Amino acid sequence: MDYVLLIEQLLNGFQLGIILFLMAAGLTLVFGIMDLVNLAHGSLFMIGAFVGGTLTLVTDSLVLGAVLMVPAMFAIGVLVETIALRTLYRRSHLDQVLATFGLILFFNEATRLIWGPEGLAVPLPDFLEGTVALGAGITYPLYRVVIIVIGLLVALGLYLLVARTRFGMLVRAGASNREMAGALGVNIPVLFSLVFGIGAVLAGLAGLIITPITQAAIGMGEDVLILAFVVIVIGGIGSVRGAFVAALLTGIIDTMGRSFLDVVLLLFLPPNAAESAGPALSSMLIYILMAGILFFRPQGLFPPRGATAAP
Amino acid sequence: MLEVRRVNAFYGDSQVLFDMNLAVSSGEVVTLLGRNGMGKTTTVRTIMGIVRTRSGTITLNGTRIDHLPSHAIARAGIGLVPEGRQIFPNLSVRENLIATARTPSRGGPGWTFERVIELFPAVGTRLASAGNQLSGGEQQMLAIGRALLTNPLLMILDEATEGLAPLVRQEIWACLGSLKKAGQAVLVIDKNVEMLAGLADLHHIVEKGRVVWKGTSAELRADRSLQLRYLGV
Amino acid sequence: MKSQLTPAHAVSALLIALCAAVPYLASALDEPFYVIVFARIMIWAIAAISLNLIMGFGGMISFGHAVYLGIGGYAVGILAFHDITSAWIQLPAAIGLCALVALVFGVICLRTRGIYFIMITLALAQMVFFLSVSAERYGSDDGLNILWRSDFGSGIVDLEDGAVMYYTIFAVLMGCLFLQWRMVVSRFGMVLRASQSNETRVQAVGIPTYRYRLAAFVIAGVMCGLAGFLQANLERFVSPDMMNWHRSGELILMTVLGGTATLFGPLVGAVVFLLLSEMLSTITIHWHLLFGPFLILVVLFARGGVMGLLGSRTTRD
Amino acid sequence: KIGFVTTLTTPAAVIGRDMRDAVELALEHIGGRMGPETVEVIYGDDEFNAQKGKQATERLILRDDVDLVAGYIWSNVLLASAPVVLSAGKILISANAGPAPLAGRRCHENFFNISWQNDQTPMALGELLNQEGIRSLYIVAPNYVAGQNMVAGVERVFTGEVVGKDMTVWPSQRDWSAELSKIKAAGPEGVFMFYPGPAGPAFVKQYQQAGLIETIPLFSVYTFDSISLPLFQEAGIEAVLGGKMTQFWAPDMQNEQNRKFVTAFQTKYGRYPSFYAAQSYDSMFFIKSAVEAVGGNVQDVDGMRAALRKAEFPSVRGKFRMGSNHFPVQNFYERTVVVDADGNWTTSAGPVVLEDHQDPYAGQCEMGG
Amino acid sequence: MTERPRELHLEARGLNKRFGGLQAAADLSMRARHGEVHAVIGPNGAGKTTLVHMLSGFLRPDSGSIVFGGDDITSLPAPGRVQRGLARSFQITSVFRDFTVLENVVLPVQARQGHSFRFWRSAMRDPSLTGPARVLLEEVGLGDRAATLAGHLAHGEQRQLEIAVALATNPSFLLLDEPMAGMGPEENRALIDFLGGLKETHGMLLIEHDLDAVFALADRITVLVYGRAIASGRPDEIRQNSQVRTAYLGEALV
Ligand SMILES: Nc1ncnc2c1ncn2[C@@H]1O[C@H](COP(=O)(O)OP(=O)(O)OP(=O)(O)O)[C@@H](O)[C@H]1O
Ligand SMILES: Nc1ncnc2c1ncn2[C@@H]1O[C@H](COP(=O)(O)OP(=O)(O)OP(=O)(O)O)[C@@H](O)[C@H]1O
Ligand SMILES: [Mg+2]
Ligand SMILES: [Mg+2]
Repeated sequence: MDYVLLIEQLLNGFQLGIILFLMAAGLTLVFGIMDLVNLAHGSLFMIGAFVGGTLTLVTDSLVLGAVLMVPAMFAIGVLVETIALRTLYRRSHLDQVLATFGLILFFNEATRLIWGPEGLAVPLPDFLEGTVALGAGITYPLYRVVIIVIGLLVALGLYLLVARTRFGMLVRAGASNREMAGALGVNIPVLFSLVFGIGAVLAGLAGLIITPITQAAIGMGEDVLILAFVVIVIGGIGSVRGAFVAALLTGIIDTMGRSFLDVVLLLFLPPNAAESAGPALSSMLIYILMAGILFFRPQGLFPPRGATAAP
Repeated sequence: MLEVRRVNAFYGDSQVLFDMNLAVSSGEVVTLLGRNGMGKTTTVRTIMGIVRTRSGTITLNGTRIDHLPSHAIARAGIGLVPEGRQIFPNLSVRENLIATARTPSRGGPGWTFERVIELFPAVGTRLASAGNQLSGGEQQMLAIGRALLTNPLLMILDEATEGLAPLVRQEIWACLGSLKKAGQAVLVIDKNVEMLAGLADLHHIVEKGRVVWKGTSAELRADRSLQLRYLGV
Repeated sequence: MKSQLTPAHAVSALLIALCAAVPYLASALDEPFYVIVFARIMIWAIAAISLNLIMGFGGMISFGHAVYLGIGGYAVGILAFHDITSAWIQLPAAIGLCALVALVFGVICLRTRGIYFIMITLALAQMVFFLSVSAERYGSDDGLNILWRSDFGSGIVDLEDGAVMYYTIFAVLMGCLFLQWRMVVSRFGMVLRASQSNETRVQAVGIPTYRYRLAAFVIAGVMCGLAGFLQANLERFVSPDMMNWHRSGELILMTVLGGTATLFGPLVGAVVFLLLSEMLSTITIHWHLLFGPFLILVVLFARGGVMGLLGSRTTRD
Repeated sequence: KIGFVTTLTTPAAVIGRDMRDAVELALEHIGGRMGPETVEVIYGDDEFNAQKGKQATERLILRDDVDLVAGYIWSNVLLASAPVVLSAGKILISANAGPAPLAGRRCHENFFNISWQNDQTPMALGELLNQEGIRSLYIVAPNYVAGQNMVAGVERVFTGEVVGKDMTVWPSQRDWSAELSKIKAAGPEGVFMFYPGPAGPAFVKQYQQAGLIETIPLFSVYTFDSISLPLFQEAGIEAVLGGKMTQFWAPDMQNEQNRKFVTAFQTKYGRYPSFYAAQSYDSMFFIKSAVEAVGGNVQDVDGMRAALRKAEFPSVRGKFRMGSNHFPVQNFYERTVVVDADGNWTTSAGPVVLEDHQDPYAGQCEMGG
Repeated sequence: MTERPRELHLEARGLNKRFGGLQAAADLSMRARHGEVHAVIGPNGAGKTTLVHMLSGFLRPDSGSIVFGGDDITSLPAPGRVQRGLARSFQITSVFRDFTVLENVVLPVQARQGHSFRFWRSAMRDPSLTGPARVLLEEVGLGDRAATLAGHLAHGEQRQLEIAVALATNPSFLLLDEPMAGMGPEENRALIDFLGGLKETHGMLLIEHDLDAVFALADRITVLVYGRAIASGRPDEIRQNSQVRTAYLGEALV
């Protein structure tokens, strides 16, 4: 096999993984740690793309747009949390599903009203255009390299925040036993708003970052959301490290499936069958991956601490 | 310091506390005694703002706290060792201790991580384990340590010796004794009347959500019929 | 034990009466369209009931439940495609296939709990979904048109007759409601509900929970497959979309909207969900702007869905 | 009363909007009347979903009691909905979707298509590729029926070698990094891609970012239209200028009806009409011709059908006729992306690639009556 | 119900269990006889609950075997052990919080009647289930709480329910993990009497920190420290054992 292609595909998978990670990281904070099933996390991805995209177009700079998007998304996140979700923490997951589904409908329609059905295209600044040579005959789009770098930095920062700081401890404490954390002096409502805001920023960042590649479209977050759920489940819920590993794994496997599955299938199947089985199988691949991992490790790759205690 | 006056509290429609009265002065060790299901824990939960009063007032050092949210009450200076331990299962033992730690508001040395470990060496050996991997007794010690580290004005211990080995239980009584000596105010709920009588300044017997008797250790010891009637001892 | 008459009961009774009367009302008011609307609603209600059985009473939140709608439907579609229209072949095929698939999926899924369960059911359903998308022979994602409805022979149940079709669905719905009720209050239901709240404890009293949960999973799969069978017949059309994850999501939504772990919640949920979208969507194409907040308000102000709002607690005989 | 089913919600609503705008424009131009009757058009939203489309159709037939149904962007929606209309004995006119079954085995006397059969445009493109001398081709298309049809159409006519083919997940996949890397590695002389709606510009953008647009020419059907070109222009992807495709129509086709249509559309909506709009506009005049032929007696389905078969109405594409299977027999032109006088990007019709072309399924159609 | 051998001994043979670096059971052997109360005491974290988990089938020992009534049950899953008559209670209260008190007890009663694949008859209207359940609730002193939701009981009442649930499976051998914890003095005494009465017909493994209860009930005591049995014998032997006193009892209780 062509090693240039192989490496390029690995990079592609890596880059997809990074986007998934940004989504999954927010989810794992909000769902894994605060135990809130937020289907509207996908909407935040979309809103990030539209709001960030608009800011980019207004300021005529992607960098400025991204910088301005951070406080904007944070504010939106906190607002959504305060208005709609705050009282839902103590409710069942199913109630949360229903309410946040309502949010999805609302946000999608609101976005359509504000930006129109055609979505939003965000140009890439000239200095991010083009490809870079990575040596050994590999050239790779510069912007995708930038995505990978940003994602790695965010991953590191987030890991430190959650695992190493008191903030992270308090969030985890509040999530596992709200009442008790409150009785020990933790201001849970404020803390959770903060976390939700951070989750919103991460989702928004993912949305904006991908927009110069895919453009912003209404409902763009929903399929990504499912993938992000797959990721956090594979990684082990509540684990930022798990989300990172699983996101990369998912990204790479998905990409590898899309690139090489047809070739592999040709080894076993007649061309006709391979041609029709290929796309089906490659779309199933990550689900097969997830089912397989859960079958052997029902708690994901990095089970959250405390989940394995004796009954 | 803490004053609970004519507090009524409900779970849904069923009233659990009826004109509950209670006071703890600084430096005092005060108990709540009573049989199962009489409302001791509910009193504590009401003080902490987890259960809301329907009427009556609760003040801490003269300021009303009954309408504050839980976390504000805790920050006002109450440290809770809850019934049933309530360790954070997903935090390590070390994190359980330091996550909610606060420096003493009065200044002075107060409780530090090191001092708590010294008090409970068994906890000290498991610092990296997840909270819920500890044995029942270890969790109990952890819960006490966690409350101490908030350096409260008033400690509330709700059945803090449940499930502890006799040796450890003795240690906790000793610890309470030294807390008392250090001038720490304590509100304690426990089944062990014998020990409490040797330790506390003032006792309250709770029956069906009311304080039906209040008195000193000597008075409590003296009145066998009282003990039999309300405590089944 | 005690059965008080709550508004929830009244509303449920009224709904059932309404379902029974729709064909007459529709022809009286000259609104034939609503016959199909209600037939469709009832089919969704059957599927939602089946989901409620495992999700509401057993704590198994399946995010792939629509897969049985699809399997039940395709059993009809594919057999009809091969000119086998006899219901006596199609129906057993649908039921058998759903039971088999549910059994296999159950064995895999029941190793996991909580969100892991949710996601693994989704994953398995997605596999079947993509399988159907790639089945070029059977129309891929264009689906299959069904020219003739299932033929029960002998002319007693002639599904080609609209009214017969309607009342067949109605009868199945009533049957499923009844079955759900009996199952929930029976010993089996006790075990199922107990496992939801504390599975370790159930095992500690000597009950191997796994087989009960698995049995419930299979029963729910078959019941939902029945809904798929009916849907294929009603619509004369099957497509992979029947088992798209959106459909599974909608099933969950309907059940929760109506009230999980209540007997009539799924029916109420299906009616409210589908009728309201039907009505709102004729008012404005931006109806999601109203429907979304409506769902949120239901959650915020009505614990336990619409049934909760009407004063029904979870079912206990 | 005419029912018109299209997509009004979901991202695909951009197409639905163009179609509806065109229908409204047509109604304006005919003064809201067909023969003696006033026309009312009731829109149904298929929500980009076959089931929902079918339900919308039922609503139109059963509740709104329309006399005739038109519209339909998506093949699967049309296939699911067609039996509803046809079994009610009413006439159905597709303004876009042209799936093979309805052109062939399952053709119906009351079904008409006013756009094209799915295979035709890509066949024309295959021919164009041959004419351009492309000998090795890489194909990327979404894995759904229309996508498969497009690919099949190209492959049927293209005489060179297909060196690679990727069928991607529809409609969710929006990032083609893996496919682009494969294309780069395969090094074909040309790439054929098909992505309707907003996915198209995204693909081209990535194609450019991957540095491919200068080296490997990109061919497409349907992708460069007046819906996507403003997006290209906004994003500054100049590389699409000069891009070639095939189609039965272009905004600058010179006939009276088209000039009227395009100018009016531009004045009213401030943008170029897409081919979806053109077809929808045509469909109204098509219906009008039939209604007038039966003197407004729309119950006379036989009469209407006969008139529709004649297809005597002014079409924006100039001349065409109805084939035996009720699909158009028409010319397909080369179409190039150009800058118009005002600096807007649009497409311009070139030479005929396929003349009076009939789809390959017509032979399978045995229409009763 | 199957006929059980009259003499049901529970025996642990060389059990080992590690949690990461921590040895929670180290070559642990013991034998509890039918008709006796065998107490296990030891400092917190000694591995007592772990032992119960292993004996009841909730944890698999790393090595060693468990024999009950003459059969090796090491690989038998938890429900199977209960069906053979080996029931347990939980140190950390584990009842069905959203069931009523009565329902909590009906479930184990139905479990002992065999399989629950009965789909028709209403369980709560079946006197063969509710009858024994109510009797049992009276016995443990929760008779008037039958209709309350278990989650709404006070802590001590939940502890009583916990025992009732274990007893409702009609066990021949009981594994009791700190049954007295959280109960008031009076309830405590009642429970001691109650368990004392069961002694005739049941075997019992009792884990308890309440030494009054231990010395009142136990016929035999094993002392665990760091997963190891450091002493085993009659109560008076244990009381005198100096090793036990330094490790566990302390000076208060001599
Ligand atoms: N969440 C609740 N909902 C309804 N009733 C409750 C709830 N919690 C406790 N109760 C009831 O309130 C009463 C008092 O309970 P509380 O827990 O305060 O008792 P307690 O004195 O602490 O008893 P114990 O010594 O057993 O811990 C009991 O009758 C109990 O059943
Ligand atoms: N799942 C687990 N993972 C890791 N360590 C565990 C686990 N379960 C128990 N342990 C550890 O094993 C040791 C024995 O625990 P166990 O619960 O058996 O103690 P115990 O004797 O019952 O104590 P107590 O009297 O306090 O209840 C403890 O140190 C505990 O922290
Ligand atoms: Mg209490
Ligand atoms: Mg223990």
